[in-house]
Amino acid sequence: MSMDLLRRAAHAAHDAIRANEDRIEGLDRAIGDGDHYHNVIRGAEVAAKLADELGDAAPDQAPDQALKQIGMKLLSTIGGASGPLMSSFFLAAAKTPGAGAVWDRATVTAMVRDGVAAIQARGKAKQGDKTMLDTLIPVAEALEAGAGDDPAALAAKVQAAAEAGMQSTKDILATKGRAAFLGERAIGHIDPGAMSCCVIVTAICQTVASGETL
Amino acid sequence: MSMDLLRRAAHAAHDAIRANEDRIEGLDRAIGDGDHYHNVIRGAEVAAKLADELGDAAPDQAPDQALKQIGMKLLSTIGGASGPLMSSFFLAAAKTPGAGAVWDRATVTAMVRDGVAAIQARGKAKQGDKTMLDTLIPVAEALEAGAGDDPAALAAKVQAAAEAGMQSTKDILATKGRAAFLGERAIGHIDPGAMSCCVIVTAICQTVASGETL
Amino acid sequence: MKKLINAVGDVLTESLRGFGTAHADLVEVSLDPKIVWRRAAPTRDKVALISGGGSGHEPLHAGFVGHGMLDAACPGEVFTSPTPDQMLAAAEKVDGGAGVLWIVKNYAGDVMNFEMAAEMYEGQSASVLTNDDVAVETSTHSQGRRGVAATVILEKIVGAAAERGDDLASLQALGERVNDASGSMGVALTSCTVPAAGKPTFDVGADEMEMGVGIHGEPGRRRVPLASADAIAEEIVGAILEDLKPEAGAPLLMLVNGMGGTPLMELYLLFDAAGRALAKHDLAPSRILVGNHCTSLEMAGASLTLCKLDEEMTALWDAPVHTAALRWGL
Amino acid sequence: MKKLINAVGDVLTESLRGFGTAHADLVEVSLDPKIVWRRAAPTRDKVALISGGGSGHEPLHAGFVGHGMLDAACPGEVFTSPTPDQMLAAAEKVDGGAGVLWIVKNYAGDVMNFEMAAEMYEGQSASVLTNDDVAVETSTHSQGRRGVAATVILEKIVGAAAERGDDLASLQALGERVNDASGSMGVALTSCTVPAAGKPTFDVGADEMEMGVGIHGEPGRRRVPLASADAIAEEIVGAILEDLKPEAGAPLLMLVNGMGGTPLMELYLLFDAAGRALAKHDLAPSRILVGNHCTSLEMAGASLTLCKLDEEMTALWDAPVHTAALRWGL
Ligand SMILES: Nc1ncnc2c1ncn2[C@@H]1O[C@H](COP(=O)(O)OP(=O)(O)O)[C@@H](O)[C@H]1O
Ligand SMILES: Nc1ncnc2c1ncn2[C@@H]1O[C@H](COP(=O)(O)OP(=O)(O)O)[C@@H](O)[C@H]1O
Ligand SMILES: [Mg+2]
Ligand SMILES: [Mg+2]
Ligand SMILES: [Mg+2]
Ligand SMILES: [Mg+2]
Repeated sequence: MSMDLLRRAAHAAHDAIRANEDRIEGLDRAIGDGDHYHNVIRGAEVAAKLADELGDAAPDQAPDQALKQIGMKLLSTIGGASGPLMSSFFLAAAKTPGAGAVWDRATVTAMVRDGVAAIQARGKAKQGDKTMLDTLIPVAEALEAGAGDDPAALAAKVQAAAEAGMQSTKDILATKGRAAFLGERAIGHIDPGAMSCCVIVTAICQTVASGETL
Repeated sequence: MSMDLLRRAAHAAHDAIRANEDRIEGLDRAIGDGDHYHNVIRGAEVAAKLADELGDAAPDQAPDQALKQIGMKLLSTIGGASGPLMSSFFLAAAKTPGAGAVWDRATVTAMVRDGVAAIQARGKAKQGDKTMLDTLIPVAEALEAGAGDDPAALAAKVQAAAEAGMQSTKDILATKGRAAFLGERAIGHIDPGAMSCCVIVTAICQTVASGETL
Repeated sequence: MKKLINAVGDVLTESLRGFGTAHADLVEVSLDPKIVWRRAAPTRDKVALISGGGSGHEPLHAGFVGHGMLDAACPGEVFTSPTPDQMLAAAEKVDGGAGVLWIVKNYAGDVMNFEMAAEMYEGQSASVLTNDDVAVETSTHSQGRRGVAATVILEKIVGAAAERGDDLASLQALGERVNDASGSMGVALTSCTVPAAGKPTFDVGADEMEMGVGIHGEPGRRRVPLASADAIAEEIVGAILEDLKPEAGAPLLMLVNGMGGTPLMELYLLFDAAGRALAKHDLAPSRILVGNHCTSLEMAGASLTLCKLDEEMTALWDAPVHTAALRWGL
Repeated sequence: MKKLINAVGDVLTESLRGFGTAHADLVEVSLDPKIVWRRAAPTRDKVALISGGGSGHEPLHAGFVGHGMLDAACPGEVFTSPTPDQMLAAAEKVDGGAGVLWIVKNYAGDVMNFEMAAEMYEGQSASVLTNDDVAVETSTHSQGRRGVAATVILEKIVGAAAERGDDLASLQALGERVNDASGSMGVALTSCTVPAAGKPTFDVGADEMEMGVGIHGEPGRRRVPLASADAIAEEIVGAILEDLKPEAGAPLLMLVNGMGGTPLMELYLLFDAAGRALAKHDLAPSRILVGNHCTSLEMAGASLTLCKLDEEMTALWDAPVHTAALRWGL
């Protein structure tokens, strides 16, 4: 069950990133160095492929092992700033207590919390620094806050949190990452990592909302 | 008198080249390497300046000495293919009259003949090779043919010969100079050296026609 | 996009393979993971210098692998930090028992990937960061300055010290000394095109330039009207001197670095202008390097770097070096 | 026009002065007339090698002045042959009593200016012409082929022979041998802008390239659709081999030469492609040089040169050289 969710989530993320190529790519050209889309799609591709392989080989494997393998694969595939950060998310989530068992709502919520904390630990950024964390911290909070909601309502809330977090990066200075070098010139552009994370979160929410009983 | 003619001819040539910058420049960009205008204007500038200096210093100096000095100056100033060729014209023409001869019509005609022959000797090109010679050989011939005409009529004939010669380079292959490397692609463009020589000849003809009693 | 390439996905592999063949006397190359290391590695009891970063800055870093500079280089995707597995594989090839010094340009991606590699590496290692770009004002953010062309100087000087047998801690300290003594600033006349993106990273008008640009085709701090080489040199030299504050007459290494699309004729002209700009401050370069060393794909533009030399640094700069891109005394 | 320059009329002077300062250990520079010569010149009883040509091809020729290559170089205006007075002044500086060998690229202007200098020179001299560009079909005209990047190879090999004491006639013969053994062809992805002209010499569409281009921003023989590095390498290698007809397995020097605006990443990739193209003919390079050596201002593009080496030529290629742009063994 968890393995299957992981697999569908990976594919949903992959498809969504690809569908948003122009938006993501353009943002990193504007306030970064133009590679973010290519880094993330490279990661999404190997993650989807690896999830398939793992799912086929051992459909009942403990999902924390799969998460760890995906994390390591992302680490050696993405590169740049997003590689270690996204990888850290998976490596940390794999260690969250219960991640090896069947994933219930509480476990997933804890995994996201731990994953986001790992990104913070690795990149030493905080909310408002104009990074992917501006999308991910509100997502983690929305998951905790919506503990009692039905899946569709929760998905909608999480999606809204991601969207709002992503939008919040638009009109602020960057204090971490490449965009920080631009000073004032970064204002008016959404952070590319915040955008790609929002796209991924939204895709996963839709997967969940469309019938998944988490 | 001759020194004065030389001086006015040099200035007329200089002014005319400058006035035709775009046409000359564009042609060498199209079928050469883009420097012909700059080479010729550099030469015209030093020639006009040197003619002034020589004229001021010794208004009655034998003009063959002046021609020789101008030829040497052009040799160290123009460079490229046109430098040695144009310089050869002056160095040869300086030798034509014999020491101290008067510049009458016959002398000038012989000087042009010898100058053009020197260009041929140096560059080993013949009429129809799509070079400056396609302008200059007809000019030399027109001078000889018009030996009996009055100055204005002669000037008109020489000018027409230059113009026709220059135009004749348009629809032929180049077999000498840089344009030769282009093969068929040179067809449809007038040769830049043929153009600049036509501009100079025309300017000098107009100087002569406007009252000079050669 | 106009590039001499085949499929976009094969650019790095094919270019690296070509580099390996062209310099087979000096280096070995692995294509997966991508690493370039000295043919003679490991050098027993010598600290191994490993650098790396996104590709597109050639000859940095692979062109500086060889005697007297790096032991290995890890090229990432274009403008994308390499990954820890590359760094670990490189360390395994070149660690001669005296440990590894990671030389890292200060970008979030490079820092984090090298950090993870260092955490995972079982041998001894230390790292040194370059952050010489004075165009970046540090006050507004916590990212710190970018590492740019001074990285070449650091790799040369620390490389020479490693060759003479300095230990890991001394090399790290020396690296920090070189970095602290260096400042750089760049200008771009055109943008550049990341192969995978297929279009220029930024647009810049025919009469404009980007002042304070980095080496990733990222926009600079200011878009300004195109200026003369003299004006550019004065602005850049002024900014660097304000940062480095050398004493009048102090020995300085000057690096005039092309961004990839600017011909030597202009680089020497800019060097001439920079010399005049320096002279106004009663300074003159005691060591000089002019050329394409830390580039940004095919970008037209250049950067100036000054490094305050002491006697030891001068001697280490002069020491023999034999790499694909820098060679003397051997 | 986007260039790192001051006044257009000062480009050459300032660039040359910068070159002279940057390489003051190697060369002396005169700005009027413009010449660059070895600091140690003249070398007694050694034939002096003098080359020259229009500027805009840097590092050719000034970058190749030094031990084992040229004794002097005469830079003309951009893309304009230098003048006889420069050549005579250079000869006076470097003729060590064994005569002067003029190394001339086959262009009408270069040929005539060097010819006039030779006629005016009172010492002993001889000349050797390079005409390696196989893109130019000789059948239609009497101009002959252009001299391009093989000039670098000739200057290196003949320079090494001069250093070992060969006499003028032998050096001229060797030069002709190197030239006859060499073929080149180039491709341009963009045009270039002569500073005085201020606009690109030709226009080329975003999906087009010029095949068989020279080194003066002159249009090539054919405007063709942009092609892959593999297709370009195959066409060029095919054209050169058709001209040189080397036996399978014959030792070859391959020079992958950038036109000025193409980054090293692409040059190494093109070298990789050229290696594959050669392999189809059972050939492989025995000596390799990749880089910007004979450029065309900031043009994007590259040329390939092959030179059939014999044992003597190989040894002379390998001999020590110490110039601004090429250095090994010293
Ligand atoms: N220290 C950091 N903490 C969190 N996120 C960061 C940090 N630095 C960069 N990022 C994120 O990484 C994104 C850029 O990723 P990417 O373009 O793949 O790498 P690079 O910046 O190395 O080119 C930024 O948009 C930002 O969201
Ligand atoms: N062998 C030759 N004989 C006569 N004229 C020539 C010859 N070669 C070139 N030219 C002339 O020189 C002109 C080009 O001069 P220029 O552009 O100044 O020199 P370059 O070709 O060296 O750049 C050509 O247009 C042609 O008229
Ligand atoms: Mg990026
Ligand atoms: Mg020309
Ligand atoms: Mg990047
Ligand atoms: Mg020319």
